[in-house]
Formats: sequence, C-alpha cells, structure tokens
Amino acid sequence: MDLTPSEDQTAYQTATADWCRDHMPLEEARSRRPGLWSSLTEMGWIGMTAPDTGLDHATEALVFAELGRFLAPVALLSSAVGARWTGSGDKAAIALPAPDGSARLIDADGAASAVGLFDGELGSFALPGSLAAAPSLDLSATVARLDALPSIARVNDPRAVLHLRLLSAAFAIGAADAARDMATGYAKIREQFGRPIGWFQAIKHICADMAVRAAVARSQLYYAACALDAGESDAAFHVAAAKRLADQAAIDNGRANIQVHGGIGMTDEAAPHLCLKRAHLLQFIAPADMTQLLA
Amino acid sequence: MDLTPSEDQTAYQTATADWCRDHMPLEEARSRRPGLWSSLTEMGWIGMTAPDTGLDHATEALVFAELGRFLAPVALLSSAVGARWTGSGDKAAIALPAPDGSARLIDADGAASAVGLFDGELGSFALPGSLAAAPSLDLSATVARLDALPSIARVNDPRAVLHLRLLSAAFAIGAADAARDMATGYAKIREQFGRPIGWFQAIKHICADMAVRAAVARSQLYYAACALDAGESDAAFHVAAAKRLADQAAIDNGRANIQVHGGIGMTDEAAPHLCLKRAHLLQFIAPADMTQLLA
Amino acid sequence: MDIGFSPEETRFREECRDWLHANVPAERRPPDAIDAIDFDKAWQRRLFDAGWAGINWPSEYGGRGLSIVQQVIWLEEYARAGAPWIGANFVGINHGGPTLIINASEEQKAYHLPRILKGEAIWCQGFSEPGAGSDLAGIRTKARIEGDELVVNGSKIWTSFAHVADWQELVLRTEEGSERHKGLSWVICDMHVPGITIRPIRKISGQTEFAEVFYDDVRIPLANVVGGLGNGWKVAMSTLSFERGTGFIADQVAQSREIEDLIEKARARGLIKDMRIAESLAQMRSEVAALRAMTYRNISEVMRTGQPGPEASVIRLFTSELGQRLERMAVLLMGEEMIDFAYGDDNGISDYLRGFAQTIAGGSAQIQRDIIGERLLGLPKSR
Amino acid sequence: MDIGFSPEETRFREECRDWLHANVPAERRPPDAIDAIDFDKAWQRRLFDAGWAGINWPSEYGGRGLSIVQQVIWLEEYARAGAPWIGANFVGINHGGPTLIINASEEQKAYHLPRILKGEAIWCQGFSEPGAGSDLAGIRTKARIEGDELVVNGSKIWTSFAHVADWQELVLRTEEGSERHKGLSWVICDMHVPGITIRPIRKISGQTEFAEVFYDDVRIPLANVVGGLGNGWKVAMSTLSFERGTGFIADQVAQSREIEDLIEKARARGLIKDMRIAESLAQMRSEVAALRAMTYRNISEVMRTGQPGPEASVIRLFTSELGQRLERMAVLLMGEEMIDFAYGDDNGISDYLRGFAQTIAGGSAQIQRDIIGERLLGLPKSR
Repeated sequence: MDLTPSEDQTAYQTATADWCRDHMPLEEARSRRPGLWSSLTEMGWIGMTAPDTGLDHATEALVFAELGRFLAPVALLSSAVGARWTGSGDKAAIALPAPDGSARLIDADGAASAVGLFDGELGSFALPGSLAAAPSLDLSATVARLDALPSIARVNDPRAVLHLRLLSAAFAIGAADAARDMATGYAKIREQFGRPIGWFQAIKHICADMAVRAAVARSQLYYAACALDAGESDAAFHVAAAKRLADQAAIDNGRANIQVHGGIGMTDEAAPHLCLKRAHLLQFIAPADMTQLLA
Repeated sequence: MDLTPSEDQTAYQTATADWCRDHMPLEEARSRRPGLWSSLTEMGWIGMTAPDTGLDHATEALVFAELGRFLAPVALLSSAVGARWTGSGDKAAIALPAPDGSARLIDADGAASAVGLFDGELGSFALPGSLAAAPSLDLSATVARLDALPSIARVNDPRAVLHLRLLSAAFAIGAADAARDMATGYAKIREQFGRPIGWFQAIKHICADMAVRAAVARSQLYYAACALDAGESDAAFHVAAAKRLADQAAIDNGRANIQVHGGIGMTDEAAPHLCLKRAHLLQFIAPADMTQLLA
Repeated sequence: MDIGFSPEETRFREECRDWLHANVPAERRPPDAIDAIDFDKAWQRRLFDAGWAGINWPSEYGGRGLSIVQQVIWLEEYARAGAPWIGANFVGINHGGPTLIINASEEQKAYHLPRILKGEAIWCQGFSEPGAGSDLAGIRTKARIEGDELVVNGSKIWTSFAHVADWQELVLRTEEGSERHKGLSWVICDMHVPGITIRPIRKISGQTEFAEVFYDDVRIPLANVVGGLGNGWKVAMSTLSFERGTGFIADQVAQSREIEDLIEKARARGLIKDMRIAESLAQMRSEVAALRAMTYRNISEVMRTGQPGPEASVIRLFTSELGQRLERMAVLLMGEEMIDFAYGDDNGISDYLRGFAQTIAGGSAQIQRDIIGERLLGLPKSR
Repeated sequence: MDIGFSPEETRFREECRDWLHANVPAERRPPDAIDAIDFDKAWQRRLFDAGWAGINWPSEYGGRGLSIVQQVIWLEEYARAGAPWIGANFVGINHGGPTLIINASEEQKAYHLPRILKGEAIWCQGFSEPGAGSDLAGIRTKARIEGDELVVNGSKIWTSFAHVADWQELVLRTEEGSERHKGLSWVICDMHVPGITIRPIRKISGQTEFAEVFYDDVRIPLANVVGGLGNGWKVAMSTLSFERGTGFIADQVAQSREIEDLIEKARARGLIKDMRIAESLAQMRSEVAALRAMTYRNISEVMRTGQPGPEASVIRLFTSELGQRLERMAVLLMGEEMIDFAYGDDNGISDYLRGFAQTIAGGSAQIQRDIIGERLLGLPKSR
C-alpha cells in the first residue's frame, strides 16, 4: 500500500508540468499556439495510453491531472481513450449524444473520429469530412452538432468507460488545483483595507475550503486509479466517486476563485473564468451516475 | 400596506416579552415554575385566540414569536388553536399521528384533549384519563404514546391547519431569535487570542448568517399572517413558506449557537442546546409539505 | 400590519398597468450598451412625457412628487409588465439623481435633474478604483485645485456605460495627504472634456458594459463639486437614504418571475419529479416570497420613521445570494445546452456568469456579512 | 502507487481478524464512563496479553514494535470487527503514551508505558481551560517551584475520564509572567493526590464523560516534568508526529460502516427512492471513500519521508464535518422517533448531539481552516 507517486511517477508529473508551463500556459487556453496538437502528439501524450506501452492508470491519472491544470485541450481525453480502446492513433473528438438522437462533438476540428458513451458503453465512429464547429462555453474547445449518429463501434469492455471517466476526473482535479493556486496567489498580493486580502478570515477560509476540495478529490483519484489497475471489484464505484468529487471541486473552486478575485475575476482578460468554464464542460463528459455510486 | 407592527401590536409584543422575562425565563425551560400553566391561562394567552376576541393572526404571530423566544410550553400552540377551532378552553396536547395508527402526544400532562393534523385536516379528540408521559428530546416537553387513535372530531375549515402552522412558525422564529441573541451576546464577551471572538470574521459571519435567517423567516411570518387575515387565495402557500423558513432558521441557528459557544455549548447546564432541541420538536408540528409550496 | 393597498393606491396601480400594457415596446432592448443607447434614451423620454419618470422626485425638477408606496407600485408593475431595463439611464435615475436631490445646490439640481429624467443626459459612476475595490475609502485618484478648477489625475474602474455617458459622479481625493474617509469630494465630471480615456472591459459573459476610465489633467470647474469640498464620503453615503429601500423592488419582481419560470420549465421537462429539483424550487420560491416581505417591511419602516432599518444590508446580501442560486438552477435545468454558449449570447448562461458580480460589486458578500455583524448585531469592528 | 498489501501484511491482517473474531466481547460496553471502567481495564489487559496492545510502540516497553502499515491494519480490523471503544484507556494509548515515547526519560517510560498498555493506569488530559478553549497558548493554570516540587493552582476543563483517571497529562504555566507559548511545561500529575477536585460536566446528550478539574496547591514532583521545564509547548506539539496519521483510521472505518448502515436503512424504509436522500447518501459514500484514500496518502507520505504531510489538518477538518453530516442523515432517517430521545439513550440522536464537539474540540473548525490557509497555502497569519 502506497498512495504517493513513485520516483518514476513523480518524474512523469514534473516533466509534464514543465512542458506545459513552457508550451501550453493556462492563460493561453482560449487561443492556443499553432501546432500545439502536433506537439502534443509528438510528445507522446496520446500514444502513451496505447495498449502496447503498458502504462498504468495511476501514472496516467497523475499526468492528466497536470495536463488538466494547464487546461490542455479536452480532445486529449477522447484521443487517449481512443488510442487505448479503439486503435485510433489520431485526434478523436468527444461525442456527447443527446436523447433526441443528435450529438454534440467537442473539439472535432482536425479529428477523424469521435469517442463517447452510448448507453453506458464506450463507442466510436468516423466523423464526416466537414463539420461546422462553433465556439463553446469553454473558450479552449469548439462544439459542432451532428443531427443523427452514424453507426457506432462499441467497446464491450466496461473498463473503457472507466478509463474515460478517470482521465476526465484527473482533468477536473487539475482545473480545481489551478483555481486554488490562482486564488491563493492573488490573496497573498492583493491588498484591501491595508492588508493582503488573504489575511482576512473570510477570504482565508474560502481558500482553505478550496484546498480541502482539491485534496479530497485528488486522493480519491489516486485510489480509483489503483483500484482500476488492480482490477478490484469495486473499481467502478471508486472511479465514479472520483469523478463526482473532481467535478464538484472544479466547479466550486472555479466559483470561489472568481469570488476571491473580486471585480478582476469578472473580466474576460483575467484567467479565473477559464477554470470555471472548463469545469462546466468536464461535468458533461462521462459523468458519474447514482447507480454506480449506490451500487 | 404596512408590515411593521402597529402601536397596539407593539404593546402586545412588549407586554408578552416582559411577562415572559419575569415568569418564564428561557433558562428554566427544562423545569418550569409550578403553576406556570395556570398563570398562562390567567394571563389569557390561550383565551386570546378564542373566536369571540376577534384578534387578528398578525397580532397572534407577534405574541407567539415572543412566547417562542422564551421556549414557552409547546402545548400553548395546540391549546390556542383548540380554543379557536374546537371550542376547548383548556390545555390541549399536540397529537402527532404515526403511519401505523398510533400517535405521539406532546405535553399531554393535565390536558383533557389533543389537537393534531389528520390527513391534512385539523382534528381533536378527548384524552384517556391516565397516560404515561416520558421525557422528550425537548426538555421542556413530555411525550406519551397512544397505541390507537380514538374517534376524531374534524374541523372542516382549512384555515384551522394554517392557524396551527402559523403559530408553530412563530414559535420557531422565537427560538431562532433566541439562538441568535445568545450567540451574539456570547461572541461579545468571550475572549480568545486576546480579543472578543466576535471580532473574528469566522464567528462574526456565523452570527451574521443567523441574523439573516431570522430576519428572512420573520418577514415571511408577517406576510403569511396578513395574507391569512386578508383571506388571500395564496395564504396557504405563504403560511407553508413561513413554516419552512422558520424551521430552518430555528434548526440552523440552534446549531450555529452551539458552535459559537464552543465547549460551553456542549454542556447541559448552558442554554444553547435548549433552543436546538426545541427547534427539532417544532419541525414535526404541522410541517410544510412540497405540495403546498409548489402549488 | 396589513398587506392591502388603499383604493387610491389600487387606482394608481391600475393606471400604471394600463399605460405599461399599451406602451411597453414590442422589440427587445439591444443587449450591448452602445447599440442600446438610442433605445434607452427614447424609452426614458417616453416615460417622462407620460409622467412616469421620477415618481418620487420633487415636482419642481420634473418629478411627480408621489409617495414611496406609489414608487413601489410603479416599480412592481414596471417589472411585471416586462418593461425594458432602463439601461444607460440607470446611474442617473437610481444613483446620481437621488444624490443630487439630497446634496446639490439649486443650480446643480435645476440643470441636471430634468435632463436625467428626460433621458437627455446619461450618467456613469466613478467610485471604484483598480487599487480599491470594496474599500471606497482607499481612493487614490486625486485632484489639485488650480484657480476655480480641479485638475484630476488617476483612474476609475468598473464604470458601466462610460463610453456613452455625458456625466460622471466622481469621487476624488481633493486634499493632498488625506487618508481614508477624509479629504474626498463628490464631483460632477463632464465626460466629453479632454484628458479622459476610456478602455472598455469585457465581462466573462462577453458583454462590455463596463470600462476603465483614465484621467490625465482633466479640468473640472469647482462649481461642479456637490455638497462641499472634502464632504465626498458623506455625500456618497447619503444616496441610500433617498432610495429608501425601493431599490430592491425591481430585482425582487424579476426574481419572482424567474422562480415561476423555473418551476414551469422543470414541470415541462418532467424534472420536477426529481425531489432534488422540487425541493430546491420550493425552497427558492419560499425565499423569494420572504424577500419581498422583508422589503415591504423595510419600506414600511421608512414610512413610519423616515429611515430605512439596518436590515437593508440583510436584504442586499440575501438578494444577491438568492439571485445566484436561481441562476445556478436555471443552468442546471439547461443541462448540456450550457456547452453551446458563445460570447454575446444573452440567456440564462450569461446571467449565471454575470451573476458572480452580485456578491462582488457594491461591497462583497464578505463585507456585507461584516456590516450585518457589526451594525445590526453590534459585534466589534474588525477593520 | 498501489493499494495492495504484501503477503506478510495480508497474513497479519488475517491474524488480527481471527483473534478479534474469537475475542471481541459479546456484551456491549456500558455507555457511562464510571460503569465502564472495569470493562475498559479488563479489555485492555486482554489485548495486551494477546499481544495486540501498542502494535507500533517500542518492544522494550511492552509494545510490538511493528510497522505503521501493521498499525493501520490492526486499527482497520479492530473497527471492522465492531470491537469496543477503548474508552478510559483512550488518552493513555493515543495521547499520553505516544508523548512519553518521544519526550520522556527512561525512568518515566519504563514506569508508565507498560502500565498504560496493560490497562493498569488510566490517563486523562489537562490542556483546555475555562478561559482558553481553542487557544492552548492562553493557559493560565500555574505552578510555582518549591524545593523539588511544583505547586499547582488553577483549573482545567473538558477533561474526559477525570473521575476514573490515575494520571493526567497536564500543561501548566511554570514560569511566572511568561506569555503565550513560552514558560509552559508538560507534567505527569497523579490524580490521587490532595488538592484535586473534580466536577463532572453533563453533555447535551446526557452523558457525563467529561469534567472540570480544580487544583488547590497540588504538589507534583519536579521529576514528573516531561521534556524539561519550559518546553511544554514543544512536547505537546510532538504528539502528532508519533501518531503519524494513524489516529484517523478508527474514525474512518466507523464512518464507512455508518454510511453503509444508512444506505441499508434508507433502502429498507423505501426512502432511497427520494432523490434528495439518494443524492446525499451517494455524496457521503464518495466522501467516506475519499477520506480513507486521503488517510492512506498521508500515511504513505509518513512511510516515505518519516513526517506526516501538512494535509493532516485537511483530514481533521473533513472528518469532523463529514461525521456531522452522517449524523444529520441518521437523524433525518429517524423522523419523529427523534422526539422520544431521553438523556442516557445511546443511539443516533446522542451521536448527533455529541457530534457538535467534532467541530469544537481539538481546535474548532474555524481554527482548522486558519491552519489550512496559513500552513498549507501560505496565507498571512491573522492571529
């Protein structure tokens, strides 16, 4: 039993964070440098999840939490899961099927296929040549509509869905961490009434609660990843719990971060809203449902 | 339109509070002075609601909120409602029928009848000669069990139930006020880290939230009482909303009061728990249900 | 206590309702401030011509001189009729004008008040600064006196309608070296004079209603000081006592409509069967009702004593937090539609995003709780 | 990262389980402290004799000298088996003993540690004072030195098991005129010497587990000072570093069992169909799981670095608030049965009432949030 990252895992984590800081800073999330996707592919963040690499879910979770902290493109989630379960080595969009038979496609630009949940199973399908992508709530992602779904190739292994849910949870935890750090950093330097606002208990306790939410969700992420790696019978529950807590942490920390930033947090040019909007997008990707949690 | 008490109403309020302070202090709630009930009867707090006095619900609500602030015996609620709707001039217990056909009787000692809600209607029945009353959660009240209900005299007027609900809400608001005042008073004198604890934002904001809850619930109580007096078609909604908010204020302020008092609040000899336990008892008396609130 | 209105008040309500029914424009107010300016001015003029501008403003300056209850009735009916937001006229009508009524000289009042009521002069606010958000006393924008003029340097932020405004209510530090509440002055600034630069600020919902305003040796006649040099704090604080609790009415009627809409939507989509949704809607419906009751109580207090009760701070805090809960529910009921939001969309999502301002602007929720703790409950001051 | 245990650890778990299965007493521990004392002592002796006392205490003082993981496994299995709360032995086993292990002299350790492990010596705590609840540095109970003795005057409060204890871990101000953290000493006080008066305090749930203790010229040999005169603060703070995150295990296993019980109860009563209940249970089940994961993480950190991470304060706060939420749910599922509660009843309602202590004792929830903000996040200190 050891729920702290090994040296190898820490090295992965650090390398990811370092690369992201240099090539994919959070502040640029709304308009990424050209060629980012190919750099990501070259760096192996998609291929790393392919079946032959044998990378464990625990390490993946650590890496994706770092990517999530910089609001990396959400198509990384679908592409990584696609690489593992559908044999796709390319960019895959996220498909969110609607009850009326249509679907939203997130980040379909340049993607040849899409991956999503269909009646609780992971499925994929090829994308038509041209799709009219519009901006989405999350300024780093686009959304396109498909009026009807083509035929879907289903993955029969239930672990495929858990994989997507786990990585999305990791992304959400990254967003929750980013919001906590941004708020705390601001609370240390912004002064009001002659003191840093972080001196005031009201602000300090908002930040403390952000830290609690992030720590709770991250712990469950680690446990869930290990449970999945170990093939534990309750892995589905643990992954669902991780996703639920991660989504809550990301949304609540996203809101709190705006509150701590005051007027600045209300402006488009500041970064806090980027974390919150990302959190709202992630909540729709492989959400945890009550059945899994109360099973 | 005037939602502040008139001069006459203020006089009623003041007289009630003055009398309670002298004869029925909150701290004695667990063990009242002998003869309290007859003093209450003599002072007219039961008779005041009889049909012939013509007292409006607004004034009643003000008076019962003051009585509630001193944790007056809960049988005042059933007795007052009984006096108005069943012609009883005496002490009436509160009956809480259970789904299995039995009933709890609150404060049945010395009562000849009981009043309660039966399938949404107000009903009353005569009590058997001897009942084994046990202490209840609320240290000022007793509870007895009836294995089976006798025949019940129903009151067909829907206003009867609203009357009981309104007065119970007033009692709950009194308990919420008492908790707020107790916590605030303590926060002003108790020192920690070299300052009154009320100086610290964490404690100050707990107290502020208590004030908000009490003010919100009290406002709705006033409106509900006036709506009932005016025979407004949405009076049932307003009374239900008042009860819901009053119960929440009483329970949440009850908890917050214990928290503000720290270790002292955990002790039987201090008063905070009396307010919380009262709040928990009141929540079962003529509760507001979802149908009324979403009608 | 009663919730009834007199026959005269009821008649007045009917008049309001009839006029609004016949006159509320069919077209929607354009969402962006610049596009909306002509609309806003025309609508204000129409209100004025029909006698609905300044219900409780003194009649010598173009108001109606009626009672607070009539003002409340007008505001309720206005909101109920779905009449357009007064937009660019907001600061003049709800803030600048009331401040002038209490503090300004005859000349100032005679010049400005009718122009505000007629929609001829658009006002904006200049209180907040980049370095002093919730802390009004931390103002650093300063003015030196040269002859009969103030010469202003500094900057203001979160100024709504700055780019369409003719006048600004500007609070400045006019006494060098003064601190906190002292040495401030409340001044009428002409927004068309040289030295003013406006940088629009985009909100997280995409709208650009507010701006940063920079002052570079801007000259303002000393005659534009309101309430006397150095009295700026007192003047700024007086505004609330004119508004006397009626400022919450419009928000509350809007919240009443919002909760009913949400209940209807939840029913239409079958979501009301989910007890989590039902419970939350029932709770908010109760709270909206209570908030109206609390406002009535506060206004009743004003009518009785001439002063709003200290519970105005409770109303302010509760309104803002309830508003956010309503917006969250709206977004929850939307589900995945939320993803389709794009800058410029004017819907429940932009309301949700803009809604964060409710617990930030005008003194954050934290500061409101300090005020309630200190002024209402008498706890020791922390700041 | 992995959640598996080694074959040796798994074998150890089975041993624990087997022994507990065969030895956990059938009768319930009496709820009141005085009635339970014989039970507590006998049960501790049985644990000791079978080799289960002090799993990670040094073997020279009667412990087993095993690893933290084995300590965790024992605590998990202990709680899972529904073994009785160690009751009156709590302070000695979980607090006094560990403090002695780190700070005491050979003589002190050799005398006290085996007696604690065998259940022969009952300890109580003497930290809090009527005037200094969360503020340990505000201690005013003082001792003057006379010859080779301390002479103690003052009082302590919230002392659990005071009336059955043989020894007390007592923090005193031994340096006249000293302030805050300075001049305090950590002392072993014999509870049977003259000058000690105990006044039991009844809790709001009716139990009298704790008491106020008064000291009137109580004489304590200087040899009973632990860690040196004037080092009381340092000694008191060291306790946590021995416990190394394992102190949360028992609470967490209890919470795991509690949430499963609640889910079962809600199902049995058909209440789980109410989505409010289901949602709340699903949430708490997730949180209980996360809390265990967080504790494992913290313990893993200890194993790797020798030090618990700063997140221990997060665990403390979250455990206490989650505990209260679980208790509220238990009470909610009870419905009107709540009314029948009487003093002395030992059920979900007494748990709920006693549960308020969780966010009060051991540093209130407010202070835990200060600590998280300051130590974990590096925000400026407010106190």
